[in-house]
Amino acid sequence: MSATAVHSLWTTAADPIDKIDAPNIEYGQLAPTLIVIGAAVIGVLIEAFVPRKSRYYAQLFVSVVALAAAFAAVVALAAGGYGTTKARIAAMGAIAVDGPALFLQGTILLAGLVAIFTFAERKLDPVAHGNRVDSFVAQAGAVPGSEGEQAATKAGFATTEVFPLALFAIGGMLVFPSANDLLTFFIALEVFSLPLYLLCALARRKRLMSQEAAVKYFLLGAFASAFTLFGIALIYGYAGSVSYGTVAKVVDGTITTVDPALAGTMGNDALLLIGSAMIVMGLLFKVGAVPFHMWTPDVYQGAPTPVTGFMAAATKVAAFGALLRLLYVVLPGLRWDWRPVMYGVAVITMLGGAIVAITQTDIKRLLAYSSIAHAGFILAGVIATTKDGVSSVLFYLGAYSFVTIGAFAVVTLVRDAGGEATHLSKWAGLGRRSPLVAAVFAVFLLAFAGIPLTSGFSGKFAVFKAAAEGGAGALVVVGVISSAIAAFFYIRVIVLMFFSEPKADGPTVAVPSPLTMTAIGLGVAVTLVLGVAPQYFLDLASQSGVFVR
Amino acid sequence: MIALLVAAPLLGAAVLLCGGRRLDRVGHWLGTALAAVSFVIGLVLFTDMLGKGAEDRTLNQHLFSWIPVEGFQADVAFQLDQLSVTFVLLISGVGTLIHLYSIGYMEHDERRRRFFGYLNLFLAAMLLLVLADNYLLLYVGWEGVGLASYLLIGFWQHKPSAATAAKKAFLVNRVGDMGLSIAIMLMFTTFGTFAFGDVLEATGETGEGKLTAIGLMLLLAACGKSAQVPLQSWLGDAMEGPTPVSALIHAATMVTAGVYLIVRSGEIFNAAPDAQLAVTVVGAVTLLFGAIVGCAKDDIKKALAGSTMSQIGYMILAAGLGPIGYVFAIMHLVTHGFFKAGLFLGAGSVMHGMNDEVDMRKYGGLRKYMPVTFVTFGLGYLAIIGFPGLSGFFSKDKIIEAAFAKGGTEGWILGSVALLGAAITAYYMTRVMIMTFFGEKRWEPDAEGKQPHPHESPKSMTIPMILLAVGSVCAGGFFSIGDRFMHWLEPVTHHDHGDSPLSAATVTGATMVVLVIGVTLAWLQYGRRPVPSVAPRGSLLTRAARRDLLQDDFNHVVLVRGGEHLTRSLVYVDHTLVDGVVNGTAASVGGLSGRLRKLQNGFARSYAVSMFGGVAVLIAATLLMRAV
Amino acid sequence: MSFPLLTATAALPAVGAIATAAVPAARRTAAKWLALFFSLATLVLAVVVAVRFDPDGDRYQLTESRAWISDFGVRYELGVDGIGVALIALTALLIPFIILAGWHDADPLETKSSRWRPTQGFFALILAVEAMVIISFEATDVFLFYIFFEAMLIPMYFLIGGFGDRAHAGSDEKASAQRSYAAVKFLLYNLVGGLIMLAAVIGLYVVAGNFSLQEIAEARANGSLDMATNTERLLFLGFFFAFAVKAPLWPLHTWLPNAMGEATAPVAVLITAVVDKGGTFAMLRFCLQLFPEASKWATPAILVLALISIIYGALLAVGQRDIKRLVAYASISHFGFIILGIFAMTSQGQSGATLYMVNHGLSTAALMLVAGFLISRRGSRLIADYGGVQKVAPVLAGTFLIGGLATLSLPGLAPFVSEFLVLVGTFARYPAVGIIATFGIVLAALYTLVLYQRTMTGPVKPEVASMPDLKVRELAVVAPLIALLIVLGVYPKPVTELVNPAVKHTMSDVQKKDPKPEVEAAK
Amino acid sequence: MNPVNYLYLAALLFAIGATGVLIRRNVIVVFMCVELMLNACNLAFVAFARLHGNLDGQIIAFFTMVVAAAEVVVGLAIIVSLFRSRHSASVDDASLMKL
Repeated sequence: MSATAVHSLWTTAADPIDKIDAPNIEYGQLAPTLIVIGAAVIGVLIEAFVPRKSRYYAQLFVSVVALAAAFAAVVALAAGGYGTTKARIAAMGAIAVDGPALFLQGTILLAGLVAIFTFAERKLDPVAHGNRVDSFVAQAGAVPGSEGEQAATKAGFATTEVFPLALFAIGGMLVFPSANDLLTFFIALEVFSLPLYLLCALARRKRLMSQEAAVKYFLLGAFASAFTLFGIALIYGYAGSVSYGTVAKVVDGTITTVDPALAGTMGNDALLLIGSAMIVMGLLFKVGAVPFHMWTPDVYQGAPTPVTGFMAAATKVAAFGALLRLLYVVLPGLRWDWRPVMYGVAVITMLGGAIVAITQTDIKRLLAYSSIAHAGFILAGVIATTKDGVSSVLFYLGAYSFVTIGAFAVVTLVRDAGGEATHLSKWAGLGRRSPLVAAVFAVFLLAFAGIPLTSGFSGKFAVFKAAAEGGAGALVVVGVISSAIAAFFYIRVIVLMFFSEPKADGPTVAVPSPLTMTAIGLGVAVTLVLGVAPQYFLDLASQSGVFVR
Repeated sequence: MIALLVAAPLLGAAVLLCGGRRLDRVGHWLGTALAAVSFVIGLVLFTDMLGKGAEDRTLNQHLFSWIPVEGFQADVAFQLDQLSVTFVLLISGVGTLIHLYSIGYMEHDERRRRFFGYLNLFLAAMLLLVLADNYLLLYVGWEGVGLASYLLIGFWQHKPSAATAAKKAFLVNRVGDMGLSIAIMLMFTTFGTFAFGDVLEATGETGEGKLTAIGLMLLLAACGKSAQVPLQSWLGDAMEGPTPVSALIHAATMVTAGVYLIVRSGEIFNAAPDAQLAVTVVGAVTLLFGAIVGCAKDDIKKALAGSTMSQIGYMILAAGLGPIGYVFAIMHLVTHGFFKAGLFLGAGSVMHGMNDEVDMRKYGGLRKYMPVTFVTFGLGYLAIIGFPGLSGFFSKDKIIEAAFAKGGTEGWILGSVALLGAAITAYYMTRVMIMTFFGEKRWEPDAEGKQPHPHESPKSMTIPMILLAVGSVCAGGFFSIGDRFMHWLEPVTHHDHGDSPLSAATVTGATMVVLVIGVTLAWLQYGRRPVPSVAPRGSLLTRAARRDLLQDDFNHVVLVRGGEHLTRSLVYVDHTLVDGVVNGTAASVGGLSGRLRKLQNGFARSYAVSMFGGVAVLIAATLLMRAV
Repeated sequence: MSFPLLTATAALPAVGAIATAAVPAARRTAAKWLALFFSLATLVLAVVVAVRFDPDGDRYQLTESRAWISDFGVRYELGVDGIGVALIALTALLIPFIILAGWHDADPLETKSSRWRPTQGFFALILAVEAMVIISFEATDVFLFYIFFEAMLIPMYFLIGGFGDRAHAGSDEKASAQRSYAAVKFLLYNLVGGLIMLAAVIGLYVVAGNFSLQEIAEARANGSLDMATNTERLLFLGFFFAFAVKAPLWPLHTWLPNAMGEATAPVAVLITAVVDKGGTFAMLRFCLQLFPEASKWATPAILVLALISIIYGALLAVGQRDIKRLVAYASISHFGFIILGIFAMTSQGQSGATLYMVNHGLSTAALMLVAGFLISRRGSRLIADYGGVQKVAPVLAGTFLIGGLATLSLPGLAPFVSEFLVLVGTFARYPAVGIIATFGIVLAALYTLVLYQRTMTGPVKPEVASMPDLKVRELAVVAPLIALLIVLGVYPKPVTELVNPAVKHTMSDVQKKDPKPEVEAAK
Repeated sequence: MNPVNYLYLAALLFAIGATGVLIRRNVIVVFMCVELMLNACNLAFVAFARLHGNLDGQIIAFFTMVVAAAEVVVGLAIIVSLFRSRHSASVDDASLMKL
């Protein structure tokens, strides 16, 4: 018996593996994400290898170039028709490249770019030991107020890791709204969440609050993720697949994946309903909808203000994008189930955010509640379940994110001895002391309030119109009522700034570098352009309103 | 030409009021001249008219379309007929005289220029009132004279009493104006027009109800302007104005506008007997009311104001009698214009000499010091009480006759009231005469301690008084002989002799008897005995009459107090209730906010609880949706 | 395409606002003259509009139409009818006077050099309001109208809250708190109204698919656009609510006394004489045209509210102790008349209402601006602080009196014509309503004369003894207004001719005919 | 054994984890409870994979583990820095920001 023969006694030859299908990755179509993630990796390498002195510039350079390049890639893809006629599903079904995805990616990238500018601002905080400092802690590991912290400050340390962290987060956000299966969806969620948790903890001033914000955000975020994941598991159980297309077909009843023998246990719609509720809950957590909003004010207040602005803008865009895709691509067959529920969520979110905001005394918390109310308005557009609904939400998100970043950028300018002066009483009479800054902030507030000729009005009109057309007229009425309530607190801030006498120990307004100025200027420009001549952008949003399936 | 009548004084008013101090020295002459211009134009038009046949004496002039709106046509157009030309002459004639008088009377007032401006404004408005060919334009004049009256009563604005009186006059008149505007609206909805000609021709085409309503509303207007009960209360207070104003506006012309309105709207009233009855009742009541008030007042001007009210009561009464009385109403109006203006100017002359003292109890024995005033005032006195041969005799007598001629119980009652009024008139006018010009001097120094030095007034004042006295004496006779006045007006107002149960001679006799009784009573009370310089307490009626028969008290309690309470409570309501609802909503949203805010307690675990609860609700709701 | 005259009329003050705002801090006077220049230039353009407008021509003239936001079905559509022309002319006319009257209202108290430029801001804001008001009078696109109807709140808000009477300026904390309360109240009331209207605007889009007034009205008329009864009513209520807040109609009026009381007199005039007209104008243009059936349905309720406004406003005016609040309540009463006229649905009523808008603007401007001059001299708004002013400042008192007489609608002055038309028009259809409204004229006399008596007559109070009479600038503000009041009182034909065809159109929109006089009807 | 029972177990574990998050005070324990929830999900995935007879669920489980690991890294970093500043591991102590 030959050795071979002996061998064959207890082994059998498998089919020879003559080929493994190499996954077909459309690098071109994924370029935006890849560029950003790649830059983030480079950022990590920079941290490791570039001397401390040059890191800031290197990181800033890499981040800006990467974001700009990614944005260019998005534009190129859109110009190439990937948003409309050539919309497709790439990366073996994991990523959708279509209108909403490109529109949102573009928005996220621009918002991210502007946010990076505010991250890099080093002219606001007073010079410490001869080093210009940004909003971030010198050394995250050092105990607040300890000698170690002072030493780190003295040594000119800087947490330049914020740039790669932000890039990772942006990378995750780019994937999130374009994820085409639940696994990618979940991974993207974590990829953008984890860096944000860290970013929250890195404030230079008021570090205890910053750390507290990070802990709260992290714990609650992880808690929500767990629910999302469990929901994914249930959907998987229901459909036997996590691919959006397949799940949608199963929900529709076009195909059946469940073994008939198991139909008693698995063909149960309860799995689907509970699972989708849990996934949606995770998304509602990210957008800050009532009753999953409670982290928002604390985290917005505690996080470094540039991070708050970034989170408030980009997270919301990404999360709403994912929500739209989930509801419009995966669960349209369930719309009679989820619409009433989302309706309710939208109502309490609009009202809750607006009502609680009235009694806020901290500008960042105020803006947090305002962002909750806005989440409610956007949900009104989501509920429309029409193509107009999609495009109105896209438009709203684009308009909103720039106003938000701009507003938070203005918040960073108003400072006193303890850093940013975020208590509202400190803002009294700001209009007299620095009319320009106050006027700019007033423009942002008016946009938040939805006053005509600002982007806020165009956006609000778009979503309400979509909602009304979608048959949610009552929601529109609730929407205008909560807008009225919301108007009250925006106006309160304006009154405070312009009609109150300045206090003697009031804050000073720092003169920012061109970076922040760009952020604010862009915010104002977008606010006014989208308010006065929104047609081009509405067209864009409306062309981008079709999902690929 | 007709427009010029109005334009001349209007120009005067504009120039004088806008001209500034430069015109201070010539302003009064300018004003007087323009008034005279009006009078001359009036005379020219009058003689013109005399030259025509009785039927085509009406002149029309259409100036321009005033408010052209779909389905609504209001024109600025004038109509000059016998009735209006009578008024034009009275207004511009007496007006010119009083302008003249005022030059002297207001000599020491630094705002004399303005006074003449207001007087000219008044003339313009009054002429517009009588010349308008439609009710809306009449309304403009109507309110215009109200404005002038307001300005002139309150001319001495630094006196709070004058300002209050002016305001009161305007307000009470506004109530009347409301009547006029409702009447015009009724005409518009009924006839589609409010031009005299069109409305008055069409009265036959609508029901009596509508016409009665229009009539009553016109009566309300007349009550306001002519100080008839129940809107009479402003006239007494209006005496706060300078005396020439009282003479011109509150005796001779403006207050008679109500009579003009009723006579002008004769066709409406003729077709609405109920409204007519109301007119006579108002006239009769006011006739007595004014007379009684006139008996009790010690203020010479207020006594005369009471008299004016009473005399206009006569006119209104006559106008209410319909075609029987229209002519006599207007005739009495004209003669009254002469003698009452004369009396007021006389009173003004007395005051002028007595340091502006108005209390008759502080006069006495003035006849020697002011002979011209005494004589002219005396002639006016004789005219008003109806001394035979003087103008009041003719005009008043005719009204009493006409009242009886009304026939039936009504006629008896109205006639008796008119007779009684004549007696009281004789009484109070004699009282005024005696207290002022006869008896002992009861002069007292004025507030600044200046002893009065009564003297005759300057020429500019006495000449108008003399001219008016001449009018008081002759006008009645001139009009009545051969029923001239009746024939003159008949084409406009028509005339009906009625059916008198008493002969004219009987009525005249009765009038003479009551006249003697009234004069005698007054002489017994004031001529025989010295007049106390402080008023005795008097009977209940006297005290009430001194207070205008308590009408002001009624107004004060019901309207002023009630109004104050109403506005005050409404201010409260506005603040607490209307505003409160909104503020309350805002506050409750704020409160809700405060409570919801507490949920945000800073503990991550409680946030997690809310999330957990949220997801539970979310799941439950999703499942529930499916179950439903 | 011909020269866009309407756009230019609205854009000129906007350009003026920007230019004025850009004047450096130290060149205050230059800013004032610049603002005055722009307001006068706008007046010239408005006159050109009025001249070019042909009363016998099309309903909407000088029209412009451009694509704007096609996604929302919105076009940039402008066009004026007679009513629009009249109100644009009023606005353009009043603004120079407002600027002139407020010449010193915004001079900074401290000469300290700062970047705070109140003067430039004040005049720029006034011009901004003018631009927005004019374009909202011109808009024939509902959305376009809405945008500016709402947006004008913001500059108004700053004008009310930012600039108080001289007497109260400076360190007086309480006054400043009251002022910002008034400003917030103004904004919130109007914003709530506007937001509710927004819901209706959206609803209209859902129903009609576009915002073009003409298209919708046409479609409604020829039956191609059918609204369910309830839908139409709800939409009407949404629109009407906003207009009723702005007009303001009882019980939504309480912001006006606060706003007018706290704002400087020129700004108060801007509110009541210009901005608020947007509300009544829009009732006439949008409520009646878009929702004729619902308008008729709501008429009884609206008439009652208007009546309450008339009487209630007048009674409250009587009870006021503050001159400016008094004028504010008087305005509420007058707006009651305007609304009454609009919803009486007769030619006379609607012509009267339109005339009323113009005349009320003039009369209130005259009264309020003189009141402002008075207040700036004594530094108090309380009636009780005055007395005997007539003696020391006769011209001021005289002009004040004429303003007051115009307010009480004395015949011969412009407001009489309009008030009488409104009354007649109302009476023709609803006699009882007309009669009750007539009580308003008595009350108007009461509050005006009480005000005049208490402030101007009586013994001279020591505090006013040295009060100077009107200055040339102030006289230049008041005299033309008074002249206009008289001219339009005697010869309102130019305005009525402008308005008549527009009213005819509106009447046919609501398919109402004037009630025939009884005599004619009988035939 | 019926694979469905694994699902029940997964649900039970998930519930235990969630309850732990809600009632435990120590940050580390809370965090461990979250991990427990994630693992419950993993169990569910695997059980479903078995039921469906495809591998997707199992693959997802691997991914989840990686994510959980990453979460641990980030979470512990944050928790440790918080602990060092406050010398307390109670979640409730971190409540500076409220209302």
